[in-house]
Amino acid sequence: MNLDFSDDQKMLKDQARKVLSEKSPPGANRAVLEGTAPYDAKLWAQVGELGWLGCAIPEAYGGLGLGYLELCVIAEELGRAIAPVPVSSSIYLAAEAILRLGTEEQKQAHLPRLAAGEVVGTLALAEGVGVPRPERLETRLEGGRLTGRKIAVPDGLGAGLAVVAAREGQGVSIALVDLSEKGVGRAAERSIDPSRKSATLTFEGARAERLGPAGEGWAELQAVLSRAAVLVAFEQVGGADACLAIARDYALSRYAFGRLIGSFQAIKHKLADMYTHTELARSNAYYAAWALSTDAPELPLAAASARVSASHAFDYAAKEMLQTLGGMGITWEADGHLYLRRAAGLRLLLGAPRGWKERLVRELERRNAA
Amino acid sequence: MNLDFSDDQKMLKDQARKVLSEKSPPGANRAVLEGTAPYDAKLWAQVGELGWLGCAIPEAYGGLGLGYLELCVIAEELGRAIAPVPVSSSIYLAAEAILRLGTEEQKQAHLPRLAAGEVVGTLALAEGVGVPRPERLETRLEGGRLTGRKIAVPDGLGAGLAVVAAREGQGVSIALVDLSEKGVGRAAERSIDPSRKSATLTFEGARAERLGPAGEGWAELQAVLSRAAVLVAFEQVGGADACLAIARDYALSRYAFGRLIGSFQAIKHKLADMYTHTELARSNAYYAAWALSTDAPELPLAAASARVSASHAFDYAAKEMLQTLGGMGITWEADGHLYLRRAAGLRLLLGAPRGWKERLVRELERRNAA
Amino acid sequence: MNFDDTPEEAAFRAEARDWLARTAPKFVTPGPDEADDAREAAYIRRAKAWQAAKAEGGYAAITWPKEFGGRGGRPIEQVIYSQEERRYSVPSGPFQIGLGMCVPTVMTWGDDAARKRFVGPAVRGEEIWCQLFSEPAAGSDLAGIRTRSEKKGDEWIVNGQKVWTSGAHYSDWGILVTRSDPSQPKHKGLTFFYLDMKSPGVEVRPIQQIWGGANFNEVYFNDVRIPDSQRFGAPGEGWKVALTMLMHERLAISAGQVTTDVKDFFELAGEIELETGPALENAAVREQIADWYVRSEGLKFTTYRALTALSRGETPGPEGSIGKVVSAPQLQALGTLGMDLGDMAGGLTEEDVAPLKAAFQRAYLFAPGLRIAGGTDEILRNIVAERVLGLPPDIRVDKSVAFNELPVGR
Amino acid sequence: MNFDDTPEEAAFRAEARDWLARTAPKFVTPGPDEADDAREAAYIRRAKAWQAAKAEGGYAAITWPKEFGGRGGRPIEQVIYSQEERRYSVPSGPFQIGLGMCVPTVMTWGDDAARKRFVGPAVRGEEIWCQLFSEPAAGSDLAGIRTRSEKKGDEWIVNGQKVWTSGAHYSDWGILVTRSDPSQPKHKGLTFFYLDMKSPGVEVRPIQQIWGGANFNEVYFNDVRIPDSQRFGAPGEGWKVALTMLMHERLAISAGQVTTDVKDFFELAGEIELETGPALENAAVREQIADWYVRSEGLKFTTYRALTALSRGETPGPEGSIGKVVSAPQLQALGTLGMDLGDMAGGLTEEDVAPLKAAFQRAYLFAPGLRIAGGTDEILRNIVAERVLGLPPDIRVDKSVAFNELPVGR
Repeated sequence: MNLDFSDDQKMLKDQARKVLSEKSPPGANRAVLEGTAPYDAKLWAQVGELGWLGCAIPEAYGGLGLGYLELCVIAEELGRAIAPVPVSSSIYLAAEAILRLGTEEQKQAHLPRLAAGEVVGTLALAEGVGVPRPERLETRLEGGRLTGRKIAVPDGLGAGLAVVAAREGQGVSIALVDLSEKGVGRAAERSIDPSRKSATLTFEGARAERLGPAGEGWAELQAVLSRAAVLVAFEQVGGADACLAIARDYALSRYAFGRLIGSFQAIKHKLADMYTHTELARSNAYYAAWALSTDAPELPLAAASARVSASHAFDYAAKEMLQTLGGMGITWEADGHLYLRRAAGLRLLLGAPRGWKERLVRELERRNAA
Repeated sequence: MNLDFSDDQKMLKDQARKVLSEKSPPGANRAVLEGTAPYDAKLWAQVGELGWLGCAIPEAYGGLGLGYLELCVIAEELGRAIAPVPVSSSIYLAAEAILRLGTEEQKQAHLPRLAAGEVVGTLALAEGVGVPRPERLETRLEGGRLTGRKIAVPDGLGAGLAVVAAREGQGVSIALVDLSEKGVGRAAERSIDPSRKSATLTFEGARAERLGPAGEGWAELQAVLSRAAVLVAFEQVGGADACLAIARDYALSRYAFGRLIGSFQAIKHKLADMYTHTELARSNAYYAAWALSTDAPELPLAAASARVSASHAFDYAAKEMLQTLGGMGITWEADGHLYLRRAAGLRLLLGAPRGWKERLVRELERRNAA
Repeated sequence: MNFDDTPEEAAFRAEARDWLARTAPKFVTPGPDEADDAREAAYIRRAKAWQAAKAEGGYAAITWPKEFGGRGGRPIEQVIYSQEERRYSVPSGPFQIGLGMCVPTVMTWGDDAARKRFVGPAVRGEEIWCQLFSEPAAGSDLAGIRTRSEKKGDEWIVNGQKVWTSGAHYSDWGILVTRSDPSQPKHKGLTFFYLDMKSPGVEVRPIQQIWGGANFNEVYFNDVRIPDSQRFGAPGEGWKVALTMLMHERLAISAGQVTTDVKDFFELAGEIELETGPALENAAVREQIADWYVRSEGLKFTTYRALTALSRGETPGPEGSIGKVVSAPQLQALGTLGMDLGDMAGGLTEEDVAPLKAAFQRAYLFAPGLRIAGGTDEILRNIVAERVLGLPPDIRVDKSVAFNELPVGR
Repeated sequence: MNFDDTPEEAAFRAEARDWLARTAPKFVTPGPDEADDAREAAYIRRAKAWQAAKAEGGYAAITWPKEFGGRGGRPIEQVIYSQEERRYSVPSGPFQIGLGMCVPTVMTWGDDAARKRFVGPAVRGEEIWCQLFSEPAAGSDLAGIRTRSEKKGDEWIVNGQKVWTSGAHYSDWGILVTRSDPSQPKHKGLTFFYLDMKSPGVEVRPIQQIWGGANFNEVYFNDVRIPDSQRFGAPGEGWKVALTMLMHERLAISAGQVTTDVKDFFELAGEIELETGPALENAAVREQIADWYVRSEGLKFTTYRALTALSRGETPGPEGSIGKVVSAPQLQALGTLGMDLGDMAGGLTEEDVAPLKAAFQRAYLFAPGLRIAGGTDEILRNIVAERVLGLPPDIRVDKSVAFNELPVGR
């Protein structure tokens, strides 16, 4: 039985934590949140230099080729630090899509730049509010030209390369677009978590290459989302853990009625519940990490479980952390809301939990039928 | 604004409470629960003598003709006393069905006996586990003869008269059967709340009269269930209130760690939540009582709201009352489980909350469309 | 049972409705943009004029005795008037705290001169009041305030900081609780004052909240001088004053609840598509709507029950204390699940994209404050448990200890 | 990461599996019908024989030192053995408390003579032990026990009542905590003993539980005489003994968790019809399944993480303490919602009608006890808060007061 990270992986994690506690304090998140920059460029450069972006990208394509477990521990620390950098969009989504679906040429062309952080990638799927469905996509890929409009593109304001879901013929294909091409428009969007800036992207016959076979992109997209769900779950677990630590610190330093507020059962039990939800999420995430790292057939089920569990844990932890902080928590100048916003951002990033619960049960049915 | 009972109604309620606290202590429930009698015959006789059964039955049919608000306050007290008598089956269901659907002759024949408690009525609908649906009923009414099998008939073990849903032609009719007729079989059932004994009824060509028009019984049945839901909600509110009182008394007399357990926030907040759920349920029940007593078009929506709210309140109150009682609560000889069982019994009596939530939203959609 | 007015109530309602129809439209406001000083100043001017008109019409303080500019009316009449006034978007906000809490305190604890000086101008909208109570280290534990007052001759010198003071920046007068003797146990060393908000040494700074609003303030006191004649109650006896004031606050807050709006969610669910089809056809969405609906309706009819008591001339029971502890967490859930329906695009706050002009995103950011203000979820459960159910108070370790010997943190 | 045994673990597992395959089938039992005395007696005989066989095979006390009849094995080996044993329905229950809690206490606190006399017979299944701890007035507050012991010469006279004693009716020996000095504060006046359960004056009465089981007992003591030589620890120092015993209990209980079974609900939902069609097609049912599934899986993998630590020779972290506080309320919800799927017929407990032989109805009645036994939901949250998160203990008012001056109720 070995459901834990190795000593080397734990060392990498400690190192990441140390680096981020210095380079990505809450103030770094706030600076992006309150500013107009799409992300923290300096932190992004450092993250690239440390090799974290290329952690799970093979050496042949400019990565370190360490593996997904290593990327998981880094994700947890990025989540804990609510780091204002586009790792999830660029690595978990764009690089993964290229790695899985790209031709050798495409991999050679794009992965080294993504691994080095020279370009930010993203995945553009939603075209409106509601759950995207293949038959309702209006963006079209025709003859290597992309036309349509995508909203809420994560980290879209700073991205240079987009993986885009588009109709082609009767099916859905995945297009790869250099966002500096002619015919690409970009508009900043306001959102619940401005510490990573999404954007609306418009394509008017923009040049695009196809990633993977024509018309069969939807299932592949789901596979990419599943893989990303595991990594985002680690970010969420890290975020939840950070909220618990903040609430605990406050409960151990704030007095009311002559006692530490952490001595009141209402607070103690609240924090115990935060701990419980977070530990359950962590355990589910570990299992999903195993499935991701071994490409196990259990991956879709494990990823959905991890995402549902971690989305709930971070949501609960962020809200009850604010509640523990009392009036302090609801001021703009205190840091609590940065976590509340990130919790919402990550919860929605790959689609809301409702859809993942549906996937989960579908996987259970499939397993049962087998 | 007048969303409260009148002074007269409150007096009736106080009187009912006094009578029941004497005649229907928890021991009365336990005697039926542990015994083989279908209900507490002595209490039933008293309830009949007091006129409670005929409360909302017109004087022309042997009732007192007071009205539904009066029946609501009595229902609350029956619920508080977890009275082991078949009032809900006989009055809220059977008498209501006859009152709404019966011919003048049928009313004259049956209502006076139901009002006096000379016969116990019931409504037989379910034929298996799961939600009954008209197209799946197998019990048939043909040429005045009933054939089929009904399970979980509430108070079925002691009933003498049954209102039975049955297929007739392409539709569903409602049949009225004297259970002493030839061709009627009856088998006792074990259930979660044996303080009112359900039964399986089998009909093998038993003589039956139709109640209301042929083939149009399903919608009428829903209307009867809606009306009953209001009255059962009052029983549930009474039951929840009783649980809160038991938990409160215990919290104010049990010491742990040198303090009354009622001084611990975990217990205080639990009881505050019990109170909150119960007050919300009470308020919803009051509104539904208004709708019932005035036959308002809002009745289906109000009844569904009252049922959903009250089922939740009693469920929560019963469970957390047991939790407050600790080890004491889980012994057979303590009374806690009598309430837990009744909570389950009433929750399922008219069908589980899930179906009522569906009705509620359907009514909202209807209102919105109008 | 019915939902009708009594004949007297109906007459009063007709009269108020008529007066409002004639008067209110002149004062209707698009609401303050509080980030914009100029617009706020205009809003305050409009609010003062509206209050003057209400005083003129006899609706400024319906339940107050006539000698104080009131109408000597019944509480149910105040409710009826408020129901009718709510049909117009009139600027009543700036006077709620003054007329709801501060001036009643003046009436109870002030001398004749103070009553004469302040009640009239407040009722007529000439002066706005604020309440200087909460502090950074005294939120749920209100008696834990640290703002110091020291007597020098006929004056008191005040130093310290208040927080969460609504409207401090446009108020003329404030009611202030201070600690005059830290060597006494916490409830014994408090002293109450009122003061001119333009007094030298008073500094008001707005607090920006996480949902963007800034209607609260921090108020700093640097050697502020207050004449002893502006003291309420005896020195050290301020807790008694506080208790009457808190009683007024509780009434005011339970009257001013935000109602969570399941209708918004219902509407959204009718418009939006999930993977499995329209959201409103999804059984989980439907059950969620039903659960919220029965809670919202339960609260509404709980209010109706309280109004019934008022209408009968009775005092409403303690049911009202459950309102916010139900509605605030429900608003929070509404916010989250409303965003969820938007799925990947659910986090957008652009009003032309986010359904209902981003109402759910706003709820997500506003609800945490609602769970805190006017009593946290936890304090409200304590109140229900203690005042309604009669359970024992929490064990108190701070009752008989000198205030300056109590442990302090942040 | 993987879910494999290390080579050493695999070797041990193979060996245990082989031994079990050869030995266990002879002892397999249909399980006790505890309402039936004759069947229980047969069950106990089978259990003793099985324990003897385990001792013979070297699996009776895997982690104990060889000198005590153990194998000197690693904790992970105990886990592996238990996993393998669980494949057979063998009668291990009656020895869990004795070997898990009582005999370890004998080993820690008894003298050489006691160890020599008791450890061997317990390991070999010749003697069964029970733990006489809880009392009607001492549940969550274990130190609140009132059973009196008074020293007379070389003996102690014991009077009082214990409750929730598993297996008292078939136990040979019991470990007993008493109050020897009520004038001391509650943790100071306790004294521990062991005693022959056939001692004159010991009376055992079964407690019927609400789900029908009766595996617990009340035990009454009427002038029971216990030799002073059967005392553990110094008089008045019993709390120290209790703490070591409670530590063993916690380990035993967290190992013996009931797993809530969302699979049962999934299966039921696949069979049952709702108004809107098959239950498993209902989105609300599906979300409920997903929510339960991720919690059950979360607990399972939390256990795997603890096993990983054991396998590495480390001590598992505090994660294990979350198990029951998650699984017990979930079992309760499963019971209710499983019955709900049956709708109007959901309350039937007839095993031929109620799905899964009335498993949901049983869960509904069993879960309340699970939320209490071995630490209530509330106590477990306190434990997580204090031991895992390091939050302060509750304010204690009973620490320095003489026990007989503490307030009493029921």
